[in-house]
Amino acid sequence: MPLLDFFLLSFLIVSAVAVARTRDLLSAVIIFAAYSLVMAIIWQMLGAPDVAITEAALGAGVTTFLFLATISKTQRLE
Amino acid sequence: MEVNPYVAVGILLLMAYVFFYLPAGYIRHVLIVLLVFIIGYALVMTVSEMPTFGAVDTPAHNVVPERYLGRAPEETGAVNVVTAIITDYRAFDTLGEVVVLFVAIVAALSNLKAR
Amino acid sequence: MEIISRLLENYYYFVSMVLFIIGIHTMLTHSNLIKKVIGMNIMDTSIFLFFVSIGYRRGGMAPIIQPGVEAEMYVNPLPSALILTGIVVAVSVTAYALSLIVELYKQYGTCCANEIAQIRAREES
Amino acid sequence: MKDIVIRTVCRVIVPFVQVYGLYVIFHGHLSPGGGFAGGAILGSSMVLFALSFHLEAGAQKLGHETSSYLESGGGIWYILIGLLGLALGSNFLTNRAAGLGFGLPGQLFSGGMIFLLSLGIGVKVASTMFTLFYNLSEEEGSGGDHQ
Repeated sequence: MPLLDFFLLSFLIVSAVAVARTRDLLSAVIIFAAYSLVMAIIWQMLGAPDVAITEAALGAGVTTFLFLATISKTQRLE
Repeated sequence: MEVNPYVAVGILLLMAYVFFYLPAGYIRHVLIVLLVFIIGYALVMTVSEMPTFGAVDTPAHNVVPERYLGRAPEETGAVNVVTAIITDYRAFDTLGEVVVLFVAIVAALSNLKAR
Repeated sequence: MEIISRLLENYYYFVSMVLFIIGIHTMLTHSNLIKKVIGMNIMDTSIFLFFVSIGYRRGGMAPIIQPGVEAEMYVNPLPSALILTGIVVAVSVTAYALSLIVELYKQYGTCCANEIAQIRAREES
Repeated sequence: MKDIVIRTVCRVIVPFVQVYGLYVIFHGHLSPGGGFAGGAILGSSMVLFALSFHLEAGAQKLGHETSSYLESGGGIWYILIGLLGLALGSNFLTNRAAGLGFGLPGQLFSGGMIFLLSLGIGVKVASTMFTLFYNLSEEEGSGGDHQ
């Protein structure tokens, strides 16, 4: 297993667990945006640059501000 | 590995019972952990029998990607093969996806503006 | 142990499996609805990672045709094209679920699924 | 939000983001990208404008009527280009096999109708994302008085 793959994949697992364990929803959404960005880097490494650029625009951008708009209209703490 | 079909139907029924009918509490938590262990066991068995990651002769590389990679520039004129697939070879699929976007926004607007 | 060596060989599949389990555990144990939607997104991305890593070929290039390169040198373009559809559908489903959550918060004043179930049981009785 | 730094930086940045989105849409058959990614970048630029100024200012730039027309028009544009292949004596949504191809592979005008289809998809995705964000973050009675 190459070293960069190991770091990125372990970052994915750690940030997924952190999303599940965080009580603050705003922190959870921001950690999820970082998760999506690392996922885009992994797809670039896997040879799928189309999926990487779409994930960086849709997953890390659009999903985050949809979640933020919802949290600003509902409660922030879980 | 052979999976008994009665076991599979039982897992699905357990999942539906836990997810829809069981109230929150101690028994629900125990059943959820049991369910997650069953799903994890099935996934481990599946992954351990998959073909090796990154191998040149995986079964996914059959005649269809060979055709797309070999003849996409002369048949569609696009150098990027992924764009050639989603807007030329499978353009009807993309039309369905446009309809999915339209249905999503119609559903969200009728939900938010209904009063 | 043969299974462990197979899992270490297929480490991308193993990581996508772990992410799927984390996502489904988040969906089943948390009662907050927004946290449930985030868990569903984690399950989505794990399945997308599984699909794209099936099409990978070691040392392969991105599927943009350059002259003089044989077809065996590129990775498989078909899972990328399918997953590109799946990402947009996932965003659509997320947007619809969030609009439902906003309406539920207007009706019941909370985002917790258990409290909503209690309020509905109290209203029915 | 009344921050002068954010307003000035967004006023400079938004045109470049939009030009990059159009580049990604029109070069979808030569480089990574395509309709979905470029449309998401265009919609994100409009959301950035609406967030940094006022939600009303974004609605003045792209109103509800215009947004719904763009959205329906993207889908109808896609179907019309599909029917063009049908009119030329071939199947629905074919371009180069129906005789619409022109140019050598690798040049900008080479993919037949691919970049027109990408334009339709991009306009539809951009207006969908902006409308979803606007309707999710709009306040109840005050007419979009955000923050």
